[in-house]
Amino acid sequence: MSSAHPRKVKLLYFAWVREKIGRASEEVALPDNVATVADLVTWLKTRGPEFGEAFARADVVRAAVDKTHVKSDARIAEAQEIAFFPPVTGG
Amino acid sequence: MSSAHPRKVKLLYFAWVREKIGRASEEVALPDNVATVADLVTWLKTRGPEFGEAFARADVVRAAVDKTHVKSDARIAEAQEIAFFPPVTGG
Amino acid sequence: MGVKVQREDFDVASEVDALASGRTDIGAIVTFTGRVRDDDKGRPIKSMTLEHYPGMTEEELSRIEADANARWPLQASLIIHRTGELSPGDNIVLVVTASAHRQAALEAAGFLMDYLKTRAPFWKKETGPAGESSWVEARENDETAATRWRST
Amino acid sequence: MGVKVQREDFDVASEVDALASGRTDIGAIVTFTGRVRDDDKGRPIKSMTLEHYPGMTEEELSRIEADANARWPLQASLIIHRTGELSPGDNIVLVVTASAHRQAALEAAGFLMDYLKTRAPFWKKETGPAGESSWVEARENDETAATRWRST
Repeated sequence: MSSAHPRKVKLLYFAWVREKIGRASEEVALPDNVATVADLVTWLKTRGPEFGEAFARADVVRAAVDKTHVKSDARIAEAQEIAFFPPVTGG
Repeated sequence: MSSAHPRKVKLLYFAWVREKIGRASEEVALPDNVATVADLVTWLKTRGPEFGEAFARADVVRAAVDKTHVKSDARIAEAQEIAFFPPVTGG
Repeated sequence: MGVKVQREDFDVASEVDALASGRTDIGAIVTFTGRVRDDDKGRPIKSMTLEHYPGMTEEELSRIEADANARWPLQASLIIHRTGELSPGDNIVLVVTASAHRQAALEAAGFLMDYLKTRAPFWKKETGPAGESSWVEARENDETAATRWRST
Repeated sequence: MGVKVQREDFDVASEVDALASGRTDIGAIVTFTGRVRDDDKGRPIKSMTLEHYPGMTEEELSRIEADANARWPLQASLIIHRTGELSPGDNIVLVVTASAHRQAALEAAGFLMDYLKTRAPFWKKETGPAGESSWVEARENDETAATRWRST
Protein backbone atom coordinates (compact mmCIF):
# COMPACT_ATOMS: atom_id res chain seq x y z
CA MET A 1 0.00 0.00 0.00
CA SER A 2 1.33 3.43 -0.85
CA SER A 3 1.70 6.04 1.87
CA ALA A 4 0.45 8.57 -0.67
CA HIS A 5 -3.03 7.42 0.42
CA PRO A 6 -2.82 7.24 4.19
CA ARG A 7 -5.73 5.39 5.77
CA LYS A 8 -7.88 7.69 7.86
CA VAL A 9 -9.66 6.16 10.84
CA LYS A 10 -11.81 7.54 13.63
CA LEU A 11 -10.64 6.64 17.13
CA LEU A 12 -13.06 6.66 20.07
CA TYR A 13 -12.17 6.45 23.77
CA PHE A 14 -14.52 5.65 26.62
CA ALA A 15 -14.61 5.77 30.43
CA TRP A 16 -11.17 5.97 32.08
CA VAL A 17 -9.42 5.43 28.75
CA ARG A 18 -11.09 8.64 27.56
CA GLU A 19 -10.20 10.44 30.78
CA LYS A 20 -6.53 9.43 30.64
CA ILE A 21 -6.15 10.35 26.97
CA GLY A 22 -8.03 13.57 27.54
CA ARG A 23 -10.37 13.42 24.58
CA ALA A 24 -13.37 11.35 23.46
CA SER A 25 -12.46 10.96 19.80
CA GLU A 26 -10.05 11.96 17.07
CA GLU A 27 -9.34 11.19 13.46
CA VAL A 28 -5.88 9.85 12.64
CA ALA A 29 -3.94 8.83 9.53
CA LEU A 30 -2.58 5.34 10.15
CA PRO A 31 1.06 4.61 9.29
CA ASP A 32 1.50 1.76 6.82
CA ASN A 33 3.04 -0.54 9.40
CA VAL A 34 -0.13 -0.55 11.53
CA ALA A 35 -1.94 -3.71 10.51
CA THR A 36 -3.60 -4.94 13.72
CA VAL A 37 -5.21 -3.44 16.79
CA ALA A 38 -2.06 -4.31 18.76
CA ASP A 39 0.03 -2.40 16.17
CA LEU A 40 -2.28 0.57 16.59
CA VAL A 41 -1.81 0.56 20.36
CA THR A 42 1.96 0.40 19.95
CA TRP A 43 1.87 3.36 17.58
CA LEU A 44 -0.52 5.37 19.78
CA LYS A 45 1.85 4.99 22.73
CA THR A 46 4.52 6.84 20.72
CA ARG A 47 2.24 9.84 20.36
CA GLY A 48 2.42 11.05 23.96
CA PRO A 49 2.55 10.11 27.63
CA GLU A 50 -1.27 10.22 27.92
CA PHE A 51 -1.42 7.19 25.63
CA GLY A 52 1.29 5.47 27.62
CA GLU A 53 -0.84 5.91 30.70
CA ALA A 54 -4.11 4.86 29.06
CA PHE A 55 -2.52 1.70 27.65
CA ALA A 56 -0.21 0.96 30.59
CA ARG A 57 -2.22 -2.18 31.23
CA ALA A 58 -2.76 -2.93 27.55
CA ASP A 59 -4.27 -6.34 28.34
CA VAL A 60 -7.05 -4.60 30.28
CA VAL A 61 -8.08 -2.17 27.55
CA ARG A 62 -10.66 -3.63 25.17
CA ALA A 63 -11.19 -2.71 21.53
CA ALA A 64 -14.02 -2.63 19.03
CA VAL A 65 -13.51 -2.33 15.28
CA ASP A 66 -16.51 -0.85 13.49
CA LYS A 67 -18.65 -1.44 16.59
CA THR A 68 -17.75 -5.10 17.03
CA HIS A 69 -15.67 -6.47 19.91
CA VAL A 70 -12.27 -7.72 18.71
CA LYS A 71 -9.09 -9.19 20.17
CA SER A 72 -5.81 -7.29 19.90
CA ASP A 73 -4.59 -9.43 16.98
CA ALA A 74 -7.60 -8.38 14.86
CA ARG A 75 -6.64 -6.79 11.55
CA ILE A 76 -7.73 -3.21 11.00
CA ALA A 77 -7.99 -3.41 7.18
CA GLU A 78 -10.54 -0.86 5.96
CA ALA A 79 -12.03 -0.08 9.38
CA GLN A 80 -13.82 3.27 9.72
CA GLU A 81 -13.98 3.44 13.48
CA ILE A 82 -11.89 1.88 16.25
CA ALA A 83 -12.81 2.24 19.91
CA PHE A 84 -10.80 1.61 23.08
CA PHE A 85 -12.39 1.17 26.48
CA PRO A 86 -12.15 -0.64 29.84
CA PRO A 87 -14.04 -3.89 30.45
CA VAL A 88 -17.73 -3.04 30.32
CA THR A 89 -19.72 -2.62 33.54
CA GLY A 90 -23.31 -2.04 32.48
CA GLY A 91 -26.42 -3.97 33.43
CA MET B 1 -54.47 -49.12 71.99
CA SER B 2 -58.04 -49.97 72.86
CA SER B 3 -60.71 -49.96 70.16
CA ALA B 4 -63.04 -48.45 72.77
CA HIS B 5 -61.46 -45.13 71.75
CA PRO B 6 -61.37 -45.27 67.95
CA ARG B 7 -59.17 -42.62 66.40
CA LYS B 8 -61.21 -40.11 64.39
CA VAL B 9 -59.50 -38.49 61.43
CA LYS B 10 -60.64 -36.13 58.70
CA LEU B 11 -59.96 -37.32 55.16
CA LEU B 12 -59.72 -34.86 52.28
CA TYR B 13 -59.71 -35.69 48.57
CA PHE B 14 -58.64 -33.40 45.73
CA ALA B 15 -58.82 -33.19 41.94
CA TRP B 16 -59.50 -36.55 40.23
CA VAL B 17 -59.13 -38.45 43.52
CA ARG B 18 -62.07 -36.39 44.81
CA GLU B 19 -64.03 -36.98 41.60
CA LYS B 20 -63.51 -40.74 41.65
CA ILE B 21 -64.41 -41.07 45.33
CA GLY B 22 -67.38 -38.78 44.85
CA ARG B 23 -66.85 -36.52 47.83
CA ALA B 24 -64.39 -33.86 49.00
CA SER B 25 -64.05 -34.89 52.63
CA GLU B 26 -65.32 -37.22 55.32
CA GLU B 27 -64.59 -38.11 58.91
CA VAL B 28 -63.70 -41.74 59.62
CA ALA B 29 -62.90 -43.85 62.66
CA LEU B 30 -59.63 -45.64 61.96
CA PRO B 31 -59.36 -49.38 62.73
CA ASP B 32 -56.56 -50.25 65.13
CA ASN B 33 -54.52 -52.00 62.47
CA VAL B 34 -54.14 -48.81 60.40
CA ALA B 35 -50.72 -47.46 61.38
CA THR B 36 -49.37 -45.92 58.19
CA VAL B 37 -50.70 -44.04 55.17
CA ALA B 38 -50.32 -47.25 53.13
CA ASP B 39 -52.41 -49.12 55.72
CA LEU B 40 -55.06 -46.42 55.43
CA VAL B 41 -55.19 -46.81 51.63
CA THR B 42 -55.52 -50.59 51.97
CA TRP B 43 -58.39 -50.16 54.41
CA LEU B 44 -60.09 -47.46 52.30
CA LYS B 45 -60.09 -49.82 49.30
CA THR B 46 -62.24 -52.25 51.32
CA ARG B 47 -64.90 -49.59 51.76
CA GLY B 48 -66.20 -49.57 48.19
CA PRO B 49 -65.34 -49.71 44.50
CA GLU B 50 -64.94 -45.91 44.29
CA PHE B 51 -61.88 -46.20 46.52
CA GLY B 52 -60.57 -49.08 44.43
CA GLU B 53 -60.80 -46.84 41.41
CA ALA B 54 -59.28 -43.78 43.08
CA PHE B 55 -56.34 -45.79 44.41
CA ALA B 56 -55.98 -48.13 41.41
CA ARG B 57 -52.62 -46.54 40.72
CA ALA B 58 -51.70 -46.18 44.38
CA ASP B 59 -48.15 -45.11 43.55
CA VAL B 60 -49.54 -42.08 41.72
CA VAL B 61 -51.76 -40.79 44.51
CA ARG B 62 -49.94 -38.51 46.91
CA ALA B 63 -50.71 -37.92 50.57
CA ALA B 64 -50.36 -35.17 53.15
CA VAL B 65 -50.66 -35.71 56.88
CA ASP B 66 -51.71 -32.59 58.76
CA LYS B 67 -50.87 -30.45 55.69
CA THR B 68 -47.38 -31.83 55.16
CA HIS B 69 -46.36 -34.01 52.21
CA VAL B 70 -45.55 -37.56 53.31
CA LYS B 71 -44.57 -40.90 51.75
CA SER B 72 -46.87 -43.89 52.00
CA ASP B 73 -44.86 -45.44 54.84
CA ALA B 74 -45.46 -42.38 57.04
CA ARG B 75 -47.09 -43.20 60.36
CA ILE B 76 -50.49 -41.64 61.02
CA ALA B 77 -50.18 -41.52 64.84
CA GLU B 78 -52.35 -38.67 66.18
CA ALA B 79 -52.98 -37.00 62.80
CA GLN B 80 -56.06 -34.77 62.58
CA GLU B 81 -56.28 -34.51 58.80
CA ILE B 82 -55.08 -36.74 55.99
CA ALA B 83 -55.36 -35.70 52.34
CA PHE B 84 -55.07 -37.71 49.12
CA PHE B 85 -54.47 -36.09 45.73
CA PRO B 86 -52.76 -36.50 42.35
CA PRO B 87 -49.30 -35.04 41.71
CA VAL B 88 -49.64 -31.27 41.93
CA THR B 89 -49.85 -29.18 38.75
CA GLY B 90 -49.95 -25.56 39.88
CA GLY B 91 -47.66 -22.72 38.94
CA MET C 1 -41.76 -11.90 52.32
CA GLY C 2 -45.31 -12.87 51.62
CA VAL C 3 -47.66 -15.46 50.25
CA LYS C 4 -51.15 -14.92 48.88
CA VAL C 5 -53.71 -17.37 47.51
CA GLN C 6 -56.59 -15.55 45.87
CA ARG C 7 -59.29 -15.70 43.20
CA GLU C 8 -58.71 -12.08 42.10
CA ASP C 9 -56.12 -11.05 39.55
CA PHE C 10 -52.91 -9.39 40.70
CA ASP C 11 -51.12 -6.33 39.42
CA VAL C 12 -47.42 -7.00 38.99
CA ALA C 13 -46.43 -3.33 39.07
CA SER C 14 -48.19 -2.53 42.34
CA GLU C 15 -46.89 -5.70 43.98
CA VAL C 16 -43.32 -4.79 42.99
CA ASP C 17 -43.82 -1.21 44.13
CA ALA C 18 -45.13 -2.40 47.49
CA LEU C 19 -42.01 -4.40 48.19
CA ALA C 20 -39.29 -2.31 46.53
CA SER C 21 -40.49 1.29 46.37
CA GLY C 22 -38.21 3.70 48.22
CA ARG C 23 -35.64 1.01 48.98
CA THR C 24 -32.07 1.70 47.92
CA ASP C 25 -30.55 -1.61 49.02
CA ILE C 26 -32.11 -3.61 46.18
CA GLY C 27 -29.96 -4.10 43.08
CA ALA C 28 -32.05 -6.65 41.24
CA ILE C 29 -35.76 -7.44 41.03
CA VAL C 30 -37.04 -10.47 39.17
CA THR C 31 -40.69 -11.13 38.45
CA PHE C 32 -42.05 -14.35 37.04
CA THR C 33 -45.63 -14.31 35.79
CA GLY C 34 -47.31 -17.54 34.74
CA ARG C 35 -50.34 -17.23 32.47
CA VAL C 36 -53.01 -19.47 30.95
CA ARG C 37 -52.16 -20.40 27.35
CA ASP C 38 -54.78 -21.07 24.70
CA ASP C 39 -53.42 -24.51 23.97
CA ASP C 40 -51.71 -27.38 25.73
CA LYS C 41 -49.60 -29.54 23.39
CA GLY C 42 -51.88 -28.71 20.47
CA ARG C 43 -55.16 -29.18 22.38
CA PRO C 44 -57.14 -25.92 22.42
CA ILE C 45 -58.05 -24.58 25.87
CA LYS C 46 -61.18 -22.57 26.54
CA SER C 47 -60.74 -22.27 30.29
CA MET C 48 -58.68 -23.55 33.18
CA THR C 49 -59.88 -24.24 36.70
CA LEU C 50 -57.47 -24.25 39.61
CA GLU C 51 -58.37 -26.35 42.64
CA HIS C 52 -56.24 -26.16 45.77
CA TYR C 53 -56.00 -27.40 49.34
CA PRO C 54 -56.91 -24.41 51.52
CA GLY C 55 -54.70 -24.22 54.55
CA MET C 56 -52.01 -26.53 53.24
CA THR C 57 -51.45 -24.29 50.20
CA GLU C 58 -50.52 -21.29 52.30
CA GLU C 59 -48.34 -23.40 54.61
CA GLU C 60 -46.53 -25.03 51.73
CA LEU C 61 -45.95 -21.74 49.90
CA SER C 62 -44.58 -20.24 53.11
CA ARG C 63 -42.23 -23.21 53.53
CA ILE C 64 -41.04 -22.86 49.93
CA GLU C 65 -40.49 -19.14 50.37
CA ALA C 66 -38.63 -19.64 53.66
CA ASP C 67 -36.46 -22.23 51.89
CA ALA C 68 -35.54 -19.72 49.16
CA ASN C 69 -34.74 -17.08 51.76
CA ALA C 70 -32.47 -19.54 53.58
CA ARG C 71 -30.57 -20.32 50.35
CA TRP C 72 -30.20 -16.83 48.90
CA PRO C 73 -29.79 -13.39 50.50
CA LEU C 74 -33.12 -11.92 49.44
CA GLN C 75 -34.24 -8.42 50.40
CA ALA C 76 -37.82 -9.32 49.56
CA SER C 77 -39.87 -12.11 48.06
CA LEU C 78 -43.49 -12.71 47.17
CA ILE C 79 -45.63 -15.54 45.84
CA ILE C 80 -49.20 -15.00 44.63
CA HIS C 81 -51.19 -17.91 43.22
CA ARG C 82 -54.71 -17.63 41.85
CA THR C 83 -57.48 -20.22 42.17
CA GLY C 84 -60.82 -20.76 40.46
CA GLU C 85 -61.74 -20.48 36.79
CA LEU C 86 -59.35 -18.64 34.47
CA SER C 87 -59.26 -17.91 30.73
CA PRO C 88 -56.37 -17.91 28.23
CA GLY C 89 -54.23 -14.82 28.78
CA ASP C 90 -55.17 -14.64 32.47
CA ASN C 91 -52.49 -14.54 35.12
CA ILE C 92 -52.05 -17.70 37.25
CA VAL C 93 -49.02 -17.10 39.41
CA LEU C 94 -46.59 -14.35 40.34
CA VAL C 95 -43.20 -14.79 41.94
CA VAL C 96 -41.10 -11.75 42.85
CA THR C 97 -37.58 -11.84 44.25
CA ALA C 98 -35.36 -8.90 45.16
CA SER C 99 -31.70 -9.03 46.09
CA ALA C 100 -28.55 -6.93 46.10
CA HIS C 101 -27.22 -8.99 43.18
CA ARG C 102 -28.78 -10.39 40.04
CA GLN C 103 -27.77 -14.03 40.38
CA ALA C 104 -29.47 -14.46 43.74
CA ALA C 105 -32.69 -12.89 42.45
CA LEU C 106 -32.72 -14.95 39.24
CA GLU C 107 -31.81 -18.25 40.88
CA ALA C 108 -34.29 -17.77 43.71
CA ALA C 109 -37.10 -17.03 41.22
CA GLY C 110 -36.26 -20.25 39.32
CA PHE C 111 -36.12 -22.21 42.56
CA LEU C 112 -39.47 -20.84 43.77
CA MET C 113 -41.16 -21.76 40.49
CA ASP C 114 -39.64 -25.25 40.41
CA TYR C 115 -40.74 -25.97 43.96
CA LEU C 116 -44.11 -24.37 43.52
CA LYS C 117 -44.73 -26.63 40.51
CA THR C 118 -43.85 -29.79 42.43
CA ARG C 119 -44.92 -29.11 46.04
CA ALA C 120 -47.71 -26.52 46.24
CA PRO C 121 -51.08 -28.32 46.36
CA PHE C 122 -52.75 -26.90 43.25
CA TRP C 123 -54.42 -28.90 40.48
CA LYS C 124 -55.31 -27.63 37.05
CA LYS C 125 -58.29 -28.80 35.05
CA GLU C 126 -58.49 -27.74 31.43
CA THR C 127 -61.74 -27.33 29.51
CA GLY C 128 -61.74 -27.46 25.71
CA PRO C 129 -64.04 -25.63 23.26
CA ALA C 130 -66.67 -28.42 23.27
CA GLY C 131 -66.86 -28.36 27.07
CA GLU C 132 -64.80 -31.54 27.56
CA SER C 133 -62.44 -31.26 30.50
CA SER C 134 -59.44 -33.12 31.84
CA TRP C 135 -56.98 -32.83 34.70
CA VAL C 136 -53.54 -31.64 33.68
CA GLU C 137 -50.93 -34.36 34.21
CA ALA C 138 -47.79 -33.55 36.16
CA ARG C 139 -44.80 -33.12 33.89
CA GLU C 140 -41.78 -35.34 34.41
CA ASN C 141 -39.74 -32.22 33.54
CA ASP C 142 -41.03 -30.41 36.59
CA GLU C 143 -39.78 -33.14 38.93
CA THR C 144 -36.43 -33.11 37.18
CA ALA C 145 -36.23 -29.33 37.42
CA ALA C 146 -36.92 -29.45 41.16
CA THR C 147 -34.30 -32.14 41.85
CA ARG C 148 -31.50 -29.94 40.51
CA TRP C 149 -31.70 -27.83 43.66
CA ARG C 150 -31.17 -30.79 46.00
CA SER C 151 -27.43 -31.07 45.57
CA THR C 152 -26.74 -27.34 45.78
CA MET D 1 -38.13 -8.10 20.17
CA GLY D 2 -36.70 -4.73 20.92
CA VAL D 3 -33.80 -2.76 22.28
CA LYS D 4 -33.86 0.74 23.72
CA VAL D 5 -31.07 2.92 25.10
CA GLN D 6 -32.47 5.97 26.83
CA ARG D 7 -31.92 8.57 29.54
CA GLU D 8 -35.56 8.45 30.71
CA ASP D 9 -36.89 5.98 33.22
CA PHE D 10 -38.97 3.04 32.04
CA ASP D 11 -42.21 1.62 33.36
CA VAL D 12 -42.00 -2.16 33.72
CA ALA D 13 -45.78 -2.66 33.68
CA SER D 14 -46.41 -0.75 30.46
CA GLU D 15 -43.46 -2.41 28.73
CA VAL D 16 -44.79 -5.84 29.68
CA ASP D 17 -48.32 -4.87 28.62
CA ALA D 18 -47.02 -3.65 25.27
CA LEU D 19 -45.46 -6.99 24.46
CA ALA D 20 -47.85 -9.44 26.12
CA SER D 21 -51.26 -7.81 26.36
CA GLY D 22 -53.98 -9.71 24.52
CA ARG D 23 -51.68 -12.59 23.67
CA THR D 24 -52.80 -16.06 24.68
CA ASP D 25 -49.73 -17.97 23.48
CA ILE D 26 -47.50 -16.75 26.31
CA GLY D 27 -47.23 -19.00 29.35
CA ALA D 28 -44.38 -17.28 31.19
CA ILE D 29 -43.12 -13.73 31.44
CA VAL D 30 -39.92 -12.89 33.27
CA THR D 31 -38.78 -9.38 34.04
CA PHE D 32 -35.38 -8.47 35.40
CA THR D 33 -34.95 -4.95 36.72
CA GLY D 34 -31.51 -3.72 37.73
CA ARG D 35 -31.38 -0.71 40.07
CA VAL D 36 -28.79 1.60 41.59
CA ARG D 37 -27.90 0.57 45.13
CA ASP D 38 -26.84 3.02 47.83
CA ASP D 39 -23.62 1.20 48.49
CA ASP D 40 -21.03 -0.83 46.63
CA LYS D 41 -19.11 -3.25 48.86
CA GLY D 42 -19.57 -0.94 51.84
CA ARG D 43 -18.73 2.30 49.99
CA PRO D 44 -21.70 4.68 50.05
CA ILE D 45 -22.98 5.82 46.65
CA LYS D 46 -24.58 9.21 46.07
CA SER D 47 -25.00 8.88 42.32
CA MET D 48 -24.03 6.73 39.38
CA THR D 49 -23.26 7.91 35.86
CA LEU D 50 -23.62 5.57 32.92
CA GLU D 51 -21.49 6.26 29.87
CA HIS D 52 -22.00 4.22 26.71
CA TYR D 53 -20.89 3.91 23.10
CA PRO D 54 -23.76 5.26 21.00
CA GLY D 55 -24.28 3.16 17.93
CA MET D 56 -22.34 0.16 19.15
CA THR D 57 -24.56 -0.17 22.23
CA GLU D 58 -27.72 -0.65 20.16
CA GLU D 59 -25.93 -3.03 17.77
CA GLU D 60 -24.51 -5.11 20.58
CA LEU D 61 -27.79 -5.29 22.47
CA SER D 62 -29.54 -6.39 19.27
CA ARG D 63 -26.90 -9.08 18.75
CA ILE D 64 -27.32 -10.30 22.34
CA GLU D 65 -31.10 -10.35 21.94
CA ALA D 66 -30.91 -12.21 18.61
CA ASP D 67 -28.58 -14.71 20.28
CA ALA D 68 -31.13 -15.36 23.06
CA ASN D 69 -33.91 -15.76 20.48
CA ALA D 70 -31.79 -18.29 18.58
CA ARG D 71 -31.20 -20.33 21.74
CA TRP D 72 -34.68 -20.28 23.27
CA PRO D 73 -38.18 -20.21 21.74
CA LEU D 74 -39.19 -16.74 22.89
CA GLN D 75 -42.52 -15.15 22.02
CA ALA D 76 -41.17 -11.73 22.92
CA SER D 77 -38.09 -10.09 24.40
CA LEU D 78 -37.01 -6.60 25.33
CA ILE D 79 -33.90 -4.88 26.64
CA ILE D 80 -33.96 -1.30 27.93
CA HIS D 81 -30.79 0.27 29.33
CA ARG D 82 -30.58 3.77 30.76
CA THR D 83 -27.66 6.18 30.45
CA GLY D 84 -26.65 9.39 32.20
CA GLU D 85 -26.74 10.23 35.89
CA LEU D 86 -28.84 8.08 38.20
CA SER D 87 -29.52 8.00 41.95
CA PRO D 88 -29.84 5.10 44.40
CA GLY D 89 -33.18 3.37 43.87
CA ASP D 90 -33.32 4.41 40.19
CA ASN D 91 -33.80 1.81 37.51
CA ILE D 92 -30.77 1.03 35.31
CA VAL D 93 -31.80 -1.86 33.10
CA LEU D 94 -34.87 -3.88 32.18
CA VAL D 95 -34.90 -7.27 30.51
CA VAL D 96 -38.20 -8.95 29.62
CA THR D 97 -38.59 -12.43 28.17
CA ALA D 98 -41.81 -14.22 27.27
CA SER D 99 -42.18 -17.84 26.26
CA ALA D 100 -44.67 -20.70 26.24
CA HIS D 101 -42.74 -22.35 29.08
CA ARG D 102 -41.10 -21.07 32.22
CA GLN D 103 -37.62 -22.52 31.78
CA ALA D 104 -37.04 -20.81 28.44
CA ALA D 105 -38.15 -17.45 29.84
CA LEU D 106 -36.04 -17.77 33.01
CA GLU D 107 -32.92 -19.04 31.27
CA ALA D 108 -33.13 -16.45 28.50
CA ALA D 109 -33.45 -13.65 31.06
CA GLY D 110 -30.34 -14.91 32.87
CA PHE D 111 -28.46 -15.23 29.59
CA LEU D 112 -29.42 -11.72 28.48
CA MET D 113 -28.22 -10.23 31.77
CA ASP D 114 -24.95 -12.20 31.75
CA TYR D 115 -24.16 -11.11 28.20
CA LEU D 116 -25.31 -7.58 28.74
CA LYS D 117 -22.93 -7.33 31.72
CA THR D 118 -19.94 -8.57 29.73
CA ARG D 119 -20.57 -7.34 26.16
CA ALA D 120 -22.78 -4.24 26.06
CA PRO D 121 -20.56 -1.12 25.97
CA PHE D 122 -21.68 0.63 29.14
CA TRP D 123 -19.43 1.96 31.90
CA LYS D 124 -20.51 2.93 35.38
CA LYS D 125 -18.92 5.70 37.40
CA GLU D 126 -19.88 5.96 41.04
CA THR D 127 -19.83 9.19 43.03
CA GLY D 128 -19.63 9.11 46.81
CA PRO D 129 -21.09 11.55 49.35
CA ALA D 130 -17.97 13.82 49.32
CA GLY D 131 -18.08 14.07 45.52
CA GLU D 132 -15.22 11.63 44.94
CA SER D 133 -15.85 9.40 41.95
CA SER D 134 -14.44 6.20 40.54
CA TRP D 135 -15.11 3.87 37.63
CA VAL D 136 -16.70 0.59 38.62
CA GLU D 137 -14.37 -2.33 37.96
CA ALA D 138 -15.62 -5.29 35.98
CA ARG D 139 -16.41 -8.26 38.21
CA GLU D 140 -14.60 -11.52 37.58
CA ASN D 141 -17.93 -13.15 38.48
CA ASP D 142 -19.62 -11.59 35.48
CA GLU D 143 -17.12 -13.12 33.06
CA THR D 144 -17.54 -16.49 34.74
CA ALA D 145 -21.32 -16.19 34.57
CA ALA D 146 -21.18 -15.43 30.85
CA THR D 147 -18.87 -18.35 30.06
CA ARG D 148 -21.38 -20.87 31.39
CA TRP D 149 -23.50 -20.33 28.26
CA ARG D 150 -20.68 -21.19 25.86
CA SER D 151 -20.85 -24.96 26.23
CA THR D 152 -24.64 -25.18 26.03
